Amino acid sequence: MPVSWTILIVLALSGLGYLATRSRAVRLAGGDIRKLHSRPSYYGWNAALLIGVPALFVTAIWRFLWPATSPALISAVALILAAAGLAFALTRTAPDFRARNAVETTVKALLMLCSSIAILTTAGIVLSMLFETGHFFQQYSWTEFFFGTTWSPRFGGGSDLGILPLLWGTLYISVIALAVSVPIGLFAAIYMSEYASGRMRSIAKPMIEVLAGIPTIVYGLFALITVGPMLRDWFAQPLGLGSSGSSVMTAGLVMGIMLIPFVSSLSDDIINAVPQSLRDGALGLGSTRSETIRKVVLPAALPGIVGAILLAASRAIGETMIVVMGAGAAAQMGLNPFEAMTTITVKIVSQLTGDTDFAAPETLVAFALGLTLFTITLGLNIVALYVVRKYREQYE
Amino acid sequence: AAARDQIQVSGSSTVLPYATIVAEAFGENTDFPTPVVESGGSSAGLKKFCEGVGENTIDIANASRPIKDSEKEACKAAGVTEIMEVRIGYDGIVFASDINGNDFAFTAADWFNALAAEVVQDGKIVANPYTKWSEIRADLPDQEILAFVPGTKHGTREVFEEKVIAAGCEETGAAEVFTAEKGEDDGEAACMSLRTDGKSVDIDGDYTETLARIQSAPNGIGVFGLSFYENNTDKLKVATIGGITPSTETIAKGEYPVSRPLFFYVKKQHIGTIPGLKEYVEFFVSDELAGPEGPLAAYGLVSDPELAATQTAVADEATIAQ
Amino acid sequence: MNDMSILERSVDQSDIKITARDVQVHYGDKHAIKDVSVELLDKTVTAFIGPSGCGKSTFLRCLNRMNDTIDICRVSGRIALDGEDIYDKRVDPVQLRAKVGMVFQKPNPFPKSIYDNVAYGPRIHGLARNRAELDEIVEKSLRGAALWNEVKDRLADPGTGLSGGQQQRLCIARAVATQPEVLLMDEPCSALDPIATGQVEELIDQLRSEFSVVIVTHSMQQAARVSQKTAFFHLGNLVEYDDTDEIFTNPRDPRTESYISGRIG
Amino acid sequence: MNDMSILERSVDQSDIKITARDVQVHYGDKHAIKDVSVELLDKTVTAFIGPSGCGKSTFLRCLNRMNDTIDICRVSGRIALDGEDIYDKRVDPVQLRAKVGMVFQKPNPFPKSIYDNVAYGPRIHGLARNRAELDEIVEKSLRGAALWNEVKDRLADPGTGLSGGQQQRLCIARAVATQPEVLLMDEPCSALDPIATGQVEELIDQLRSEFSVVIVTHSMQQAARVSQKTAFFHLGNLVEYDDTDEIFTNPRDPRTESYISGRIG
Amino acid sequence: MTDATLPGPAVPPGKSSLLTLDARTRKRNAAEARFRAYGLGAIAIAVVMLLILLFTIVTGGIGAFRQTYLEIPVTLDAAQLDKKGNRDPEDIKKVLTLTYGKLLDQSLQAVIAEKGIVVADLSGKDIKDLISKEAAAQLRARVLADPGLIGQTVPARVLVNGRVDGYYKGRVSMESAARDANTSPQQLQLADALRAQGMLDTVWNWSFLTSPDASDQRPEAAGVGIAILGSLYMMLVVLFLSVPIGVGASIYLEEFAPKNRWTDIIEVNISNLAAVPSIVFGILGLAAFINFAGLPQSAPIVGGLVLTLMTLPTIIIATRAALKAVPPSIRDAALGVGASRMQSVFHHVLPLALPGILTGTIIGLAQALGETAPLLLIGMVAFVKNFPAAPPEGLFDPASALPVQVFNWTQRADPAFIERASGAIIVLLVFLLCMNLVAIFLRRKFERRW
Ligand SMILES: Nc1ncnc2c1ncn2[C@@H]1O[C@H](COP(=O)(O)OP(=O)(O)OP(=O)(O)O)[C@@H](O)[C@H]1O
Ligand SMILES: Nc1ncnc2c1ncn2[C@@H]1O[C@H](COP(=O)(O)OP(=O)(O)OP(=O)(O)O)[C@@H](O)[C@H]1O
Ligand SMILES: [Mg+2]
Ligand SMILES: [Mg+2]
Repeated sequence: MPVSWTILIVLALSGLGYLATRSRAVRLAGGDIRKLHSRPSYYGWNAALLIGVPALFVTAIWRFLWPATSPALISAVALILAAAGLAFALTRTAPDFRARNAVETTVKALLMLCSSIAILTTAGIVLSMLFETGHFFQQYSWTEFFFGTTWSPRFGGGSDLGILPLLWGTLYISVIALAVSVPIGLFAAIYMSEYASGRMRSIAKPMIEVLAGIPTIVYGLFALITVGPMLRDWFAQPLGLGSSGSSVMTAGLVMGIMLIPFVSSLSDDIINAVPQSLRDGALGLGSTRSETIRKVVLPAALPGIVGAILLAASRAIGETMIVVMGAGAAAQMGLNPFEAMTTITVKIVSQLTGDTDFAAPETLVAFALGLTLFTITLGLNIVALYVVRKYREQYE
Repeated sequence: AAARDQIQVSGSSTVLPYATIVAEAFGENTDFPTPVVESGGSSAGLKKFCEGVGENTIDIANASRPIKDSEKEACKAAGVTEIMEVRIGYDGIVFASDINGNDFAFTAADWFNALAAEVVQDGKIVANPYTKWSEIRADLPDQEILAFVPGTKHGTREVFEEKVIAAGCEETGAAEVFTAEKGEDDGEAACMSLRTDGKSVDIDGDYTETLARIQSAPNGIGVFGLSFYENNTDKLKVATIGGITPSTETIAKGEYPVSRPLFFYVKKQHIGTIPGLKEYVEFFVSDELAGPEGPLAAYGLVSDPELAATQTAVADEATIAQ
Repeated sequence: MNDMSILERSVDQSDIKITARDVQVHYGDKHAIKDVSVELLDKTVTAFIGPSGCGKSTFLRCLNRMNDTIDICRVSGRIALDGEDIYDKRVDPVQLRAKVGMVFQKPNPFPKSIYDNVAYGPRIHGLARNRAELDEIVEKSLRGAALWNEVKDRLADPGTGLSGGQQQRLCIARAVATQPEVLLMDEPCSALDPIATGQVEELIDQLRSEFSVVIVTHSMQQAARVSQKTAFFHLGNLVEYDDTDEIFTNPRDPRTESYISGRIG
Repeated sequence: MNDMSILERSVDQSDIKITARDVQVHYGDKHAIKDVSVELLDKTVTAFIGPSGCGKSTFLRCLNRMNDTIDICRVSGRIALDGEDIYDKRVDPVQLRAKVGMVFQKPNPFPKSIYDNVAYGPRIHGLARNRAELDEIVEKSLRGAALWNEVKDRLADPGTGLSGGQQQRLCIARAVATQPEVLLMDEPCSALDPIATGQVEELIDQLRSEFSVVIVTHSMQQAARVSQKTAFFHLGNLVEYDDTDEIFTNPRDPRTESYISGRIG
Repeated sequence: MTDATLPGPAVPPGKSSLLTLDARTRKRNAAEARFRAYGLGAIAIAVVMLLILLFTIVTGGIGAFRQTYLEIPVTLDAAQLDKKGNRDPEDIKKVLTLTYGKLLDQSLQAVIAEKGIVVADLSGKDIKDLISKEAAAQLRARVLADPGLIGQTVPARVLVNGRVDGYYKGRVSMESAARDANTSPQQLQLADALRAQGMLDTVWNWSFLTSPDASDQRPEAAGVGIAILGSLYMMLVVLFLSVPIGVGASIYLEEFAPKNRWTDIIEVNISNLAAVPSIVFGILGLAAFINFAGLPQSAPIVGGLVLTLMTLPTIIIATRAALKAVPPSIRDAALGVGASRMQSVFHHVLPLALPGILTGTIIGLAQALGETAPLLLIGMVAFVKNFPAAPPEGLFDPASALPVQVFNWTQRADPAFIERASGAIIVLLVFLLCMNLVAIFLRRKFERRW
């Protein structure tokens, strides 16, 4: 893989460039760095960036857009660019050169590039699904898709592919999962950041984070083997709510457990960052700790907490394994939480990994489901953004 | 990128175990690297297969059903013009319940009556009223009806619907009533629509999930692949259909009705480019592996009575019409 | 030291609001308050003076146990409010702080509206039966802190968007609104112009008729104007505690004298 | 208004460090600075006085573009440093702020060690060639801010663990250490005792020999003691700007007179 | 003109003792105690759940770390292995594992005869199947590496069949064996007899960590070696891409971007990306990296890139929240001494936001490490036998990953794979813990209040 070696060489070169320009700058200033416009390391960084950024950028773009090009050519061009960058950086190194500004402009551009990756990803996702979604709607009526209340794909065609039962299942399961994870996560975060000793916090926090790292298949099996039968035997059957081993409740509860660290760890950091002076202010007025937390600390930490909850909600919407094993695969719309239901995400996965004809609506519906889900969550996120804006309390 | 030197296989998870057994043996007994065998479903496998020709496309797609015409067209459009179809054998589909439970001897009609959304009683179409097996037929055990059937993503579901439910529909005479009442198309659909009151549970996962569900609900009856059952005879008790116990022999003889053929598709254009491709295909269908005494049969594959024809076709690199 | 001599002076017991005896405060290794004993009188304004860093704020924070919130801070000795040890296990610091209010040295308005800032205390202590009463408390407190005229049209704006001096007055209003028995004010007028200072001093004078007030100040003039008693701290020691007049006209300790005449810092 | 009259008085052009012309500042709807024009001289201490909330801090923050950081704040008009418009597109606010340093009204030490707090400016501006030089700058700055004796043994302790007045002096030391050409100080002595105040005033006086200093203060005495020029703000207007002596002995505007004699707030 | 009047008390502050709580305080204290109890309860629930899950994982998976081996002398019959007798490696290669299997079978029968082991109703199949099919492959590889062994009788340590292995781990019993088509009580008795002879033993199983996956017929030989490497490679890619990119994007959005509609769009976009089901990232990866950019199938580099895109939103959301939480006065302080915004961010804000960033990283990487669905579409949910090379080349070789191995194994028919899957989960968690340890340590170091 010569390209990867090229990358390593370019990185080494920019390291060398850093050292060379840095010492050159010091030398030019006659050893008195106060004569320089910027700190010597900025001259070094300037060189490092000039060498590394164009070369790596060109390599990456070229490799990505025209994969067939001979790697040797790419490497050659990259090395030439790197050398040119080094030469340019050396000539530009002079005491009155605004190295810091140059570096900061480049870094800012890089940071901007980083944030544009999110946009590119979105564009990529939409593009990679739009085409197939179009195919789907050529073969299947959009009214039946969006307003149909039956989901039953068949191999031979003639399937009912209404999204509503899936949407309902998605909402139902996510709401239960959040109803479990948000209170538990938030209270855990509050306890860790406001009440617990440093020792307890330093143990409890990483421990709870392990919950986020347990593969979802374990949760799925837990739901299937332990929680499902337990709910069935202890709640559903005694209450006369059916005898399904898999249910919305099972999946929601188990998923809720998985999501606890998403809420607790992120919120804990944010709550911890609220300045102590605000707590002092409230305590000084004679409020209890819990009043301080509820009335002062939490509102001040609200944007971060909402972010954490949104993240948890996002995971809930995107989860597959737990739903498959916990909630079953039956697409239906009902209110009984002890009945089996399923979610959009599960059906995306199962239609994509099933045995149906890949050009048939039964498979293509996965793309339409994906795009619809994407649009719905987009709407929810916009609402969330405005809500946070409205209630945000900026301290200091 | 350096030239790819290992074979890439993708597709059906039903074929996967056989493909891995062959790939492993192929890697051990030849100088070629062991092929990489992905799972992901027949659909995704064929889709990748039809993505085009070249090093970064796969060489073989496993499928638990024959390739469809629309897929062939897509293949052709992408330049995959020469496809070899290889049938490796049959997958038997069995009904099994908890080892400690009752014994079952089913007929297709029983299954139709147990799981159809609507059945015919006294010449009238009624919503399925049965809650116990014994209500359907007195010599079935007095046990709640609860069936774990493959979800609609599985190819097995299609076979189950066609060879069990639809056959049962005919057998009970319900098909006639349906077509008479609802017309040709809807009648056929009514034959195959399953009840949604929780007696019939779709399983989108795999057979291990079905097994786990049976273990947590011991009066359930699950639909399994023969090979899965054969590996779990200590936990499962298999039911007969029409008096026939499923086994590789009864299926191969055609006595046991519920089975389906398994295939893989080879991109002929890659033979010669990807080292070992042809050798792998030949190795796969050789008698030592795919024959009735081979490891595949030992694992549960119903070997193809017409294996010899397949071997010739492979040797000739015969392609299918597109 | 002659600290003990202060205590030897007999005071009418019923008038004593807070008694501190042998109070020591450590921040980790740093010994910030050294063996301070003092008796603060009811219905009296006491001024704490002393050079920056001598421990005034620290001692003040001991009086309503605000030091509990600093991990590394350890307090020993005995402090009693109305004769009851406030560091007793049974004492609820919340109830204590409701009685002993505090205005902090750095203004720390909540990131809420100006109204909510002031209404916070009355709300949690249930001092108002209805919205009208609450409005009244808020207005009175803001008037008392000489802020009403400036903010009456923007009560819904965030308290953090006020100027430094306004924030300081907001914090005073917030503390006054909870109607504590003792009000601890840590340099309440440091960011105020002379006029606002005058108004706040007037407020303090009014408060004195019912409550006791402790005020930390760097301004001798202010101490002389508002307080009846003055305590002079130096390097963590309480050097002298006496009637304000006495301290300013006739200090007993040479250090006090140097400080008020502007010679030691 | 008679603001223009101030500008009519001829000043030696070479002495002017900062010129502000028709500066307006809005916080959202709030009009905080109204049409202020002023010329601040080099090697001079200028005092800004005025009642709390009149816009002193706001105007001060315009002079080194610290208002850029407040989203809702809009500045218009022209402010020039050495004749160059500081709001020009080409001006790098960083370089500007390196030249025009600032001590904020609320002390805001970094949550780092005391040493690092002071060394931060010199480090980023490359003012020291080596550790010894840096140590020297730190010591000198802390001495200048009258803090050295109190912290010399605990330079590695966090700056946030200091008392209010110590934090204030730390921020002064931090600003001084960067050796700016203009130093803007927003109530630098509000939390300081008279002695420390005196030492800081001494520092200001020393700084004046090379730089220009703008100081916001509520203490008329302080303004009179340290400044050569005084500007009086009221409700967002610059009411009067003149020699300090002139302002205090012979104010032209009745509002100025009322304020310095303690009648309006 | 003064408006300073004292607020008249609505409730007169009657002098009450500090030691007795008034009714209102009691009520508030009760609320406080409840609140606190909720917090403690929440932590307790989370920890108990964790312990339950860990307990099930460990009890289910610990068996994977032990394995039963049989030690027997094997006669490498030259007549069968080298028919031509010329020791030509090419000819020896023609002998397939089948033949080696027979050799092993014969050797075992010889041993049984020699030791005089008698088990009633013992069938030839029971003997033949006692030894894992993997053994033949290993023996063949050994002979090919050293053809000189042909004709000798060499001691060999071979794996036994998964059921027999399960028998010694409690998974298989005599009763279940009686019903089991793949083993029999006789086979187990034979194993017991061999064990009594000291030839068969269950020992610590290193090869679980070092060997590649095995096919469905050889659960006893399956290992997570390639999966560990694949996960490691992918995590390297994710770590080196998602953390810098995520932090960079957050810094730009939070500190530099003008607050306008465009940044709002980006912001909403990012939180929306977090809600995209992971398999959709697989769709994207397949389209962008494999079909468009022509990167190879099943390669950790593609997996890493896809997981990077998937992890980014988590890291960005956490980082932004952490940056937002740093009080503006700290930025002001830095700007006031002439630091540039970049400097104020990198010198002051970022270190203070580090705990939050690390939390985002921990959670994001945990998610990435355990994710299977996107890998399905880019060919990493695969059976891979050949180890990938060292990076950077190895990044482009086919590999699997730990969660993939878990996913695959839980789908297999042979119950022995369930135990392996739990074992793989243990490995995965240990892997996660190692990865997080650094982050957790750093986070503790940088945590402070202000
Ligand atoms: N961030 C802000 N948002 C909205 N209004 C503000 C903000 N900062 C200041 N103001 C308002 O602008 C006016 C001028 O404030 P400024 O801080 O300049 O006053 P000041 O003269 O410094 O007062 P002080 O002596 O109390 O510090 C005040 O009325 C204040 O409420
Ligand atoms: N949180 C803390 N950690 C460590 N030391 C502290 C802390 N707070 C205060 N100190 C130290 O304790 C001593 C007394 O501080 P204190 O705040 O009581 O002074 P002060 O008299 O209020 O001074 P000022 O007038 O400057 O506010 C000082 O030397 C200070 O540095
Ligand atoms: Mg203080
Ligand atoms: Mg101000």
